[in-house]
This record gives sequence, structure tokens and C-alpha cells, in this order.
Amino acid sequence: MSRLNVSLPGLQLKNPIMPASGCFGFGREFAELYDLSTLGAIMIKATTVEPRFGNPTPRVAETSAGMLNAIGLQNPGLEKVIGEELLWLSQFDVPIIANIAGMTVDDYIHVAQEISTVSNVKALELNISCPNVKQGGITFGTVPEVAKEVTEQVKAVSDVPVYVKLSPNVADIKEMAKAVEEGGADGITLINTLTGMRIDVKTGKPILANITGGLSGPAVKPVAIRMVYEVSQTVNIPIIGMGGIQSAEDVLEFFYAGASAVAVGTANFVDPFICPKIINDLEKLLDKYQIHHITDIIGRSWA
Amino acid sequence: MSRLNVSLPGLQLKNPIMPASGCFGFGREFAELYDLSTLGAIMIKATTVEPRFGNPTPRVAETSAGMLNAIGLQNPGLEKVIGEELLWLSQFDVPIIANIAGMTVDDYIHVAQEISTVSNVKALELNISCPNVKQGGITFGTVPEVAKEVTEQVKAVSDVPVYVKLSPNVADIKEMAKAVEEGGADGITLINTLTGMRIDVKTGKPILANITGGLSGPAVKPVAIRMVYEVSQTVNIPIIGMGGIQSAEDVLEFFYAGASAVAVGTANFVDPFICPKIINDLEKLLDKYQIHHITDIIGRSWA
Amino acid sequence: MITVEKMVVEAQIEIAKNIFKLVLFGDLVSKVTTPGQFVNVKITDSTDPILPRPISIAHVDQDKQQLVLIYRIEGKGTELLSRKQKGDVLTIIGPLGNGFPIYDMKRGQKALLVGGGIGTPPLLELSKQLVMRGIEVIHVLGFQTKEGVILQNELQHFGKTYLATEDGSVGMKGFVTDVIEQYQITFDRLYTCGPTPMLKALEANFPEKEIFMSLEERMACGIGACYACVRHTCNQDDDLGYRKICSDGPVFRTGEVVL
Amino acid sequence: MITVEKMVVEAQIEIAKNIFKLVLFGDLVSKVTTPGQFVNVKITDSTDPILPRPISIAHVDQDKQQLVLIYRIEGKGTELLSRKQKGDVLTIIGPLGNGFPIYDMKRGQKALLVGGGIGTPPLLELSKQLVMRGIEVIHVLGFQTKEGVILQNELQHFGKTYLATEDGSVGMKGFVTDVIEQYQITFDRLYTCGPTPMLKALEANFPEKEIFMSLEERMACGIGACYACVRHTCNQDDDLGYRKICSDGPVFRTGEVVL
Ligand SMILES: Cc1cc2nc3c(=O)[nH]c(=O)nc-3n(C[C@H](O)[C@H](O)[C@H](O)COP(=O)(O)OP(=O)(O)OC[C@H]3O[C@@H](n4cnc5c(N)ncnc54)[C@H](O)[C@@H]3O)c2cc1C
Ligand SMILES: Cc1cc2nc3c(=O)[nH]c(=O)nc-3n(C[C@H](O)[C@H](O)[C@H](O)COP(=O)(O)OP(=O)(O)OC[C@H]3O[C@@H](n4cnc5c(N)ncnc54)[C@H](O)[C@@H]3O)c2cc1C
Ligand SMILES: Cc1cc2nc3c(=O)[nH]c(=O)nc-3n(C[C@H](O)[C@H](O)[C@H](O)COP(=O)(O)O)c2cc1C
Ligand SMILES: Cc1cc2nc3c(=O)[nH]c(=O)nc-3n(C[C@H](O)[C@H](O)[C@H](O)COP(=O)(O)O)c2cc1C
Ligand code: FES
Ligand code: FES
Repeated sequence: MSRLNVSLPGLQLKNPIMPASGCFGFGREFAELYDLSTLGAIMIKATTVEPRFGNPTPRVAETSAGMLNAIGLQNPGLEKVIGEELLWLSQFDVPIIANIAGMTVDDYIHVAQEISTVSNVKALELNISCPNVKQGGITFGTVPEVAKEVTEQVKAVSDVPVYVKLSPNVADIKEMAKAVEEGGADGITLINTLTGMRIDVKTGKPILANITGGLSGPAVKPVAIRMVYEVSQTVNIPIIGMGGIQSAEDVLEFFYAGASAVAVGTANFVDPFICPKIINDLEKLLDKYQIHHITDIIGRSWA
Repeated sequence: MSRLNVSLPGLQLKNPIMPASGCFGFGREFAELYDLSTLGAIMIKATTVEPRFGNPTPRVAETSAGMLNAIGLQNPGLEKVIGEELLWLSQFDVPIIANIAGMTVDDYIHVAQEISTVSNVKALELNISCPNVKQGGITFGTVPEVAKEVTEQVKAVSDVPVYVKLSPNVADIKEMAKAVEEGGADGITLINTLTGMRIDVKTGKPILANITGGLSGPAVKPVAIRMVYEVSQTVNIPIIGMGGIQSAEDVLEFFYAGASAVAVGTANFVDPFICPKIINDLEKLLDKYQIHHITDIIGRSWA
Repeated sequence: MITVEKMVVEAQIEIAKNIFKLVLFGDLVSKVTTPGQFVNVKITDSTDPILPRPISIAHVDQDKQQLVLIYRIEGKGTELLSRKQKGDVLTIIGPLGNGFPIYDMKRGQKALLVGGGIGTPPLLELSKQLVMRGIEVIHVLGFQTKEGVILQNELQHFGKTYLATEDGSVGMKGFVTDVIEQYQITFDRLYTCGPTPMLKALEANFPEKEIFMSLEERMACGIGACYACVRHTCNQDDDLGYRKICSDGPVFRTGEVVL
Repeated sequence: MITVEKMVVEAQIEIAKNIFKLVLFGDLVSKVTTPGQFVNVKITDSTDPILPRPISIAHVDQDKQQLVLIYRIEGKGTELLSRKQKGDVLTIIGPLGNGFPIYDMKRGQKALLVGGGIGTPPLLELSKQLVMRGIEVIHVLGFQTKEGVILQNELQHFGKTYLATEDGSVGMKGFVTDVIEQYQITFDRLYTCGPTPMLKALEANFPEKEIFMSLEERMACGIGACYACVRHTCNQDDDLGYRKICSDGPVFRTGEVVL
């Protein structure tokens, strides 16, 4: 009997470990390394109505215990994602969480409506927080009313449960979480990246062509843990936590903070086998700490 | 002729390197290690009207490339700071920037009025952003109107220029900066710590007695650089930058981003001689990159 | 005088399961003044881990310019430390803190040294120095099990040494306080270092005795600047109301700070 | 097949100022298929630095299960790498990318290999394999100064090798294109790796020739998953409109992607 399975709205997960959006493409590269069916779920790269090339390069820069990225939501567009990527992914026994993005509310509605009807898409992840999209995108993620509104409208058209991905670049994450819960969100995922920047000391110029980028990796984990801790005690919908996870110990930290599942982003670049490795280690760690089932420890850090 | 001297409102700095508030106490411990007169300035520990013991322990936790602290503004109170600490510091040829904190606007006014008359206090640093003070303090730092208001009132009573220290825990740092500039701030210091948290995997409980704490160190540097870059192009007052500085190269990065001086916090705990070391290295680095004077490169990364 | 020095690893030996003895060489040794002082060990030049680790000085050899640290693997920092080998270099900040007061004890007096687990190491140098000053020393050491026992032989060298283990696998089954009671050990002064429950028990059992105890707390600077490691004073009217464990301690007389 | 393996350092030698030759041993070697592939080197187990570093495979010895990397110290990662010694272990992700196409060249044809600075290393394995297939190779190498010259002797072994330095301290003063012009070097195909201005010059000078060039870009994953390393295709009607340097390249035919 599994000690790792987790049930969330729309999602029956074998285990609570999934690659985070944008850090796993559409899975093709990793499928050559291991069986994708071992994963709890897969969060695919943000999908927009039209194909996007994204930002000019350099798109990544290294930081202390983290990295900045300014990919700019590059993706082949809704039609190809459905017709090629999701179809290809359907050979694996793994639920897909479709990360969707857009420049306008209509964009979100459009993508949500179509992608949510694809059979292996079990949930949507509304990316209202991508810091790299210039035209308006950012405000979705920092103004509660707007976030609520997008959530409502997407909820209205989606065939599957909707998770909203929150931006950490706010003064009060609880307020944002409440807003999307009121908007009808079935779950919350957090955190997206913190906006950051690096300058090349040799040239005096920004390293990223886009100037700023999103900070991810172990550096941001304390911020992520704090936000999961705050939000999980504020709303009644489950949280998929992420930000700097590198090990099974980190997974426990997120569960203690109040997450019901977790996503692994940057660590996939450091070790492409990290997800199966964590799944494997997690079982052993439950023994070590005498935890009967992973869900037993959700929120154990609360007062 | 010095290539490191910098003139800022109220401050004639031999060099632009100063220890950050809370990371240097009132200098006594470091005075046994090196001559404090070598420093550009000293930002003393936050001073409140009454003595404060601060939070229960543990007060610090380590994170990847950073640390969390929840000291809780421990300090001996205004009277002793003036009567003992500042008096003692007056033996050194170094300007003091007095970091002041409070629970109410009246507290700020009270401390500002008295401490700004002390002869070696050349500027105030309004700590409106300390994330560890529970009673209201936090909102000062995240609501532009309130920040502006405190700034105005403190400006009205202060004998010396007033720098406002901004919190990074906001969606739009430019808005905060504009507000305090409108409030009459003579300069801005940033960043204070990001709110974070860690959980002990062995116990499942928060490591800090205060649960959450302020994240500092190299992990936050990309966020700091981004904010200095944004704010320096938004306001017309100078910026003292900080967040994760560990080396002279980091200092250049802050200057390129738009800072006119910098403060070193956490790194003092890793190497108590870090400030004189950076001052020493900085001169060599100017040679290496053929920079005539440190002020020549302020904002060089701007478009 | 506190210095920062790159000290050279002369030896590293696992003396019990996950407990290591590290011998360091360098000038810093000449600055050590009292048993019970500690050093802050920067384990790598990198930011992972970033903070230095406080470790007590277990033994000093001024002639050889050596100091010995004895530590147990607790987490990432000590694990990395245990991989250092002869010839490696470690950045050490120290000596830090005020150690155990010994100069006011008189020749012929009797000192009881009580160590709990990984709190035992600083008692080694203390014992040596007390004996050199003509003080009689008795040691009572408590461990969880046989596997954790350290320094028994070394301390035996300086004075009678009793052992207690929680599981009774060696020495007396029980706690250090049981040993002291059982053998009716008498003493003029008690020095101790170990887990807080042990310190509390000793304080409670010997309210009239002079006890000096070495305390621990999570630290950042180790030099008194960051206020991470404070304790309230027992005396509510104390001028400051607190002490910093790193720079006012780590050794305190019972009754000075709240345990 | 991409694997992740802890490979053992067999040797590390400084072959020019700040340029090192690193010999690694492990199973991964058997997976290398074409000259011009690269590996991602995780320099420490720690988070400092966190990202692996892409380095071209300069030489492969299947019998000895060895591969050779030749790299220059640029920043923190390569500096740390240069401190690794025989017996140390490095986590290597690879082999990555598609190398230089060689199987469609015919015995007796002539290949010109042009290396610029630290772009030279992948040409070593390429040259060896071309010669093994009966292709005539000529090398033109460009460096800034005499101090930066690498692999001249090794390449000489496989075919005629011309040198250019910007300051004229050795070889011809000028650029690789000057050498090719001066000696009127003819060839059937050009393979190159080096700084972008050099690649552009070669592309401009030989518009009618078949040129394969190895490109660089800041990378994260190295396997095609993160979209960090994309370039626009020259063909605007291309189905995708972009290529990933890590997994579609790093070697491209001129005209495929925008330089
Ligand atoms: C004055 C003093 C003297 C000490 N002397 C010794 C000694 O002689 N031998 C020995 O084995 N241990 C000693 N300790 C405890 C030792 O500092 C910790 O075991 C060590 O810091 C753990 O580091 P880590 O990276 O292995 O563990 P981690 O849990 O990974 O450390 C994370 C952070 O917590 C801190 N931390 C964790 N446990 C402790 C603790 N018990 N006390 C203080 N900080 C802690 C670390 O310093 C680090 O900042 C002493 C502590 C103090 C304060
Ligand atoms: C496909 C490929 C093959 C390469 N082959 C070689 C080789 O054989 N020999 C060699 O000396 N160098 C090679 N490089 C360049 C090498 O990757 C960089 O010099 C190295 O990553 C610098 O790391 P650092 O930590 O020393 O520098 P830092 O500047 O500290 O690195 C910071 C970040 O920037 C990245 N970065 C910096 N410079 C480059 C660069 N030129 N290209 C890509 N990323 C960079 C690093 O990977 C790291 O993520 C190759 C690069 C690529 C993309
Ligand atoms: C290269 C890269 C691309 C990303 N792209 C997306 C994206 O398309 N949509 C999204 O919601 N989040 C995206 N993210 C954010 C991650 O999904 C994740 O929220 C964040 O990186 C924190 O997790 P980590 O620290 O484990 O990487 C991206 C992150 C990285 C590093
Ligand atoms: C232990 C500690 C105590 C601090 N106390 C204060 C304080 O009293 N007032 C204040 O404005 N900032 C305080 N700070 C924030 C620092 O001054 C600085 O803004 C922050 O740590 C970022 O710089 P760093 O990364 O170099 O540490 C404190 C930081 C630390 C680590
Ligand atoms: S550790 Fe900084 S004051 Fe004690
Ligand atoms: S480096 Fe990730 S796609 Fe090329």
C-alpha cells in the first residue's frame, strides 16, 4: 500500500512529486532518461494562444544558490501543445497539469476552454504571476481583485479543476490567496519566481538580455516555505508548494509548512534524475521519521 | 587623492562601505578587531524609545546562501544609545547613521528628534521595514501613503538628513520609493530582509521561536540589485544599497545598478574583517577595471 | 584577542560513532586563555554552508601550536567538517567567549566536572589546567549508550572518572545526578557542560553549590554583535536584563541567566 | 543516451596560462558518439555554484574509458574546477548535443578546421576522427597572444597547422581569415568553433562553402528542456522558428540559425 499517494481536486497522484512548469518542457527530454509514469504529475510549460519565441538571449544567469531566468514563456502555442505535446504525453500513465498564460483575460479563457478538454489534462495551473511577461501579465499576479476576476472567468469555462499559481512579489500573499479562493480556485500553487537581476562585473551591464528575470532555486526556499505556511492556514483549498526543492528533506519541509504536494523546478537542471530520486528517497525518509503516510504531516508546523 | 570618497546628504564618506544596521551592534566588538575609522560610516543597530529585549531564541537559522533572523529589534533604548553607545563611538573619525524604529509614528518622532542632535550622528535611517516587529511596524513598510507620512513627520523634527530603509516585501518598490521621496527623504537605503521561514525536518516545527524571520545574505542579492536598479531610475535621491554583499565585486554590481554607497550585513558574521577587506580590495578592483573614481560607475547598467 | 586565521588540519580521527577529533595548527592557539572558550569554524569558502559553526576548544598544546576540537556530526556543516583531511585548511574565528573561571580555586580544593554527551570536550582542557594548579578533580560523564562514550581514558588520567549511560550499556544505568548521589561525591565547585535538562537537574540538586555551566544557543556572529544568542538574566533588576552566550559566556554561574 | 555519472579525475594539467586539460574516467565515455558533443560538469555537490558548466569533449579514448576536457578559467566555476586533483570525483551529465557531421565526407576530401582561442578543443577529436576516415585535414588556429596557444602540437600530428595571433607574438599577425587568404587554403568543408565575430567572418568570406560551426550560449539544463539557449532560425518560414543550441546543436550548418 502506497504511503505517498495524494488526492487533490482532479488529481489522483501516485506520489506528491511533480516537475514544475517551465523546468521540464513537455517531458520529451526527460522521457529519454526515465519513465515519466513514475512521476506524481507533470506541470507542462506555460501555454499561450499563439506560439511565442520568448525573450532574446542570454535568458539565464546564475546567482548564489539560485538562478535567474527570463525565458519569456516560449512555447509552440495552444494548437501544437494539444495536437502534438499532450497527445505524445498521453502514452504515459501520469496526470498533466496544464500551465496556462496570456496577455489578456480573453487569452486565458481561450486557452483554458480548449486545453481543459484534453483527456490527460486533469487540472489547469493559471500562471498569473510570470514576472517576465511585460504586457500587463504582472499585475494579474499582484492585484487581488484582478486575480479573482481571472480565476472566476477561467473557472467558468474549464472542464477540470483550476489551480492558481501565485507570485511571491507581493506584500501580502494571504490576501492574494483569499482572492483566488473567492474566485473559485480549486487549489493554489506557489511560489513562482521572485523578480531579480544580475550585472556582469566585467561589462557593467545586465547579464540577462531582458534585464530582470525570475529567481528560483534553494535561495528562495525560505520565502516559499513562509508563504506556504501563511497561505495554508488562510484558505481551505490545497496547496502545491515549490521553490528550491532539491531533496526529500525539502519535500518534508513543504509538507510540514502546509503543502499537500510539491513541484520541483530548478533542481531538474542540476540533476535531470532528481524527481525519481526524490520519490525514491521520500519513502525511506518516512521510515526514518516514522511517518505513516505523507499526508499525515501536512501542516504539522502550525502552532 | 582618494578614488573612493563619496558625498551624500549629510555624509562625507572616505569610502562607500559601511556595516549594515543590526549586523555590527554599536561597533564595540569590531573595534577590538580593527580601527573603526577606516569605515565609510557605521549604521548602528535599530534604536527604539524604550529598551527592548526582542524575541525569544532561537533567533537565527541558516538557509542556502543566506540566513534568517528574528532578533526583534533588541536594543538598550534611546537614552543608553545616546548616553553610552554614541558617546563611545565619538572617539572614532566615522560618521554614524542612526537606524531608528518604533511601533507608532510618535515613537519615530521621539527617537528622531533626540538622536539627530547627537554630534556624530550625521544621518538617520528610518527602519520602516523591519519584518520582525509585529505591532503594525510592517505596514509602514508596505503602504506608500503611510511610509510617506512617517517620512514627512520625521523630516520635520530631524536635525540631520533622513534616509528611509525600504522593505523588499512589496509588489512595487518604485511606488514606495516615490512615496518616501515625496515625503522629503534625503536618500533611500535598501533592501531590508525578505520575510522567510525554515522548519526543522527532525521536529516538524519552525526553527525560529518567532516562526518567521528576515532573509539576508547572498541569496537575496539578485532581488536587491533589481530593486536598486529600479529605484535609482525612479527617484532623484541617492541610494545606499545592500543585500548579500560579500566582496568588492559585489560592491561594483550595486554601483552599476545605481547605488551611491553600500552596506554590508550578514557577511560581517562570516568574516568579522570583511568591511576593511572589501575597502582594501575595492581600490585594486578600480585599477583592474580601469575605473577612475567609484562614483563614475553609478548606474552604468542603465539602458 | 579574536583573530581570523586559516588553520591547518594536522589530524582528524573518528573517536566514536560520528564523533571526531580534529587537530588544528596555527598562531591562533597562542590567543586561547581559558578552558571553555570556543571557536567559530568556517567549514568552506563557499556559501554552502554560509555560517561558521561554534565548537568548543577541547584541548590546547601551546608548544605544538595545536588545538583540538571534538565534535559530533549533527547536520550538513559537521558532516562536511568530518571530511577534512590532514593538510586541508580551515578558516577559524577565535578564540571566542569567556571560559571556566579557575584562578580563584585554591590548591587542594575539589572540583567536580560533569559532562553530558557531546558537552564533555571542553572539560578536558579544564581538567588538565585544574590539575596543573593542584586542584583535585572528579569527573562524572553521562551518555545515552556505550557507543557515545568519549574522553573517558583521557579524563581518567587527571582524576577519578565515573560513567553513566541511559541504557546502562556501560557504567551506571541512569543519569549523572544518580552517579553523584550513589557515590556521595562531594566537591567545592561544579563545572559542567551538556544538555539543558542535565544542567537544570544539577542546578536543582545542588542549590547551595557554586556551579559554572557552559551553555549553547544558535549563533551567527559568535562575537557579541548580532544579538542572536541572548538569555534573560535571572535577576530581573539586572541593568541589562540579558547576557549574550557567545561573548558574555558561554560559561555562566548558576543563577546568572535563565536556563 | 544521456547519463549522469560520477566520473573520476585521472589527471589535471595546466597546458597554458589558466588553461587546463582534465582527464576523466568513467562509463559515460562509451556513450559519446560524435566529435563536438559536450558535457555538463557539476563542479561541487554544493549549491555554490549551483548550475553545471558546459564544456566540449576534446578527446575520447574508448579503450581507457577516458575523456578529455580542455577549458579556460573564466569565473568561479572553472576556477574551482581547476583545483580538482587526481582521484577527485565530478558529477558529469552527458554526452550532450549533436556534434560535427563527419560520416558524409568522402575519403580524400579536404577539411579545414578553424579554431579560435578556447574554441579549439573540440577540433582535436574531430581532426583525429576525420583523419581516421581518410580525410585530409588542415588546421588554422587563432589566438590573442602566444600565451594562449593550445593544441598546436597535437593537431600538427593530424595535419598541417597554421597559427595566427592578434599581436603577432607567434604565427602570423592577424586573424584566421588572414591566414586562409594568405596561404590560399582550399577545402571541401569547413569546421569551426570559436568566438562569434570569427564565425561571422568565416561565414561572410566563404558564402559558397559548406561550413559547420559550434555555437555557445548561457545554458541551464543542457538537454533541451529549459529553453535557455535558443537561436532564431535564418529561415523565417521554418516550422519551429528556433533551435536549441544544447540539444539541436551545438553544431549548426551556416544559414541554419542566426549568429
Ligand atoms: C558555544 C558552543 C560550543 C559548542 N561546542 C561543541 C563541541 O565542542 N562539539 C560539538 O559537537 N558541538 C558543539 N556545539 C554544537 C555545534 O555548534 C553544532 O552541533 C553545530 O553547529 C551543528 O552544525 P551542523 O551544520 O552540523 O548542523 P545543522 O543543523 O545543519 O546546522 C544548521 C545551523 O544551526 C546551528 N546549530 C545546529 N545545532 C546547534 C547547536 N547545538 N548549537 C548551536 N548551533 C547549532 C548551526 O551552527 C548552523 O548555523 C557547540 C555549540 C556552541 C554554541
Ligand atoms: C556547448 C558549450 C561548450 C563549451 N566548451 C568549452 C570548452 O571546451 N572549453 C572552455 O573553456 N569553455 C567552454 N565553454 C564555455 C564554458 O561553458 C564557460 O567558460 C563556463 O561555463 C564559465 O563558467 P565559470 O563559472 O568559470 O564562469 P562564470 O562567469 O562565473 O559563470 C556564470 C554562469 O555563466 C555561464 N557562462 C559563463 N560564460 C559562458 C560561456 N562562454 N558559455 C556558456 N555559458 C557561460 C556559466 O555556465 C554559469 O552558468 C563551452 C560553452 C558551451 C555552451
Ligand atoms: C527556466 C524556468 C522557466 C520557468 N517557466 C515557467 C512557466 O512557464 N510557467 C510558470 O508558471 N512557472 C515557470 N517557472 C517557475 C517554476 O515553475 C517554479 O515556480 C519556480 O522556478 C520555483 O521553483 P524552483 O525553485 O524549484 O525552480 C520557470 C522557472 C524556471 C527556472
Ligand atoms: C541579525 C540581523 C539583524 C538586523 N537588524 C536590523 C535592524 O536592527 N535594523 C535594520 O534596519 N535592519 C536590520 N537588519 C537588516 C540589515 O541591515 C540588511 O538590510 C540586510 O541584512 C541585508 O543585507 P545583508 O544581506 O548584507 O545582510 C538586520 C539583519 C540581520 C542579519
Ligand atoms: S552570536 Fe551574535 S551576539 Fe552571540
Ligand atoms: S540549456 Fe536548457 S534548453 Fe538548452
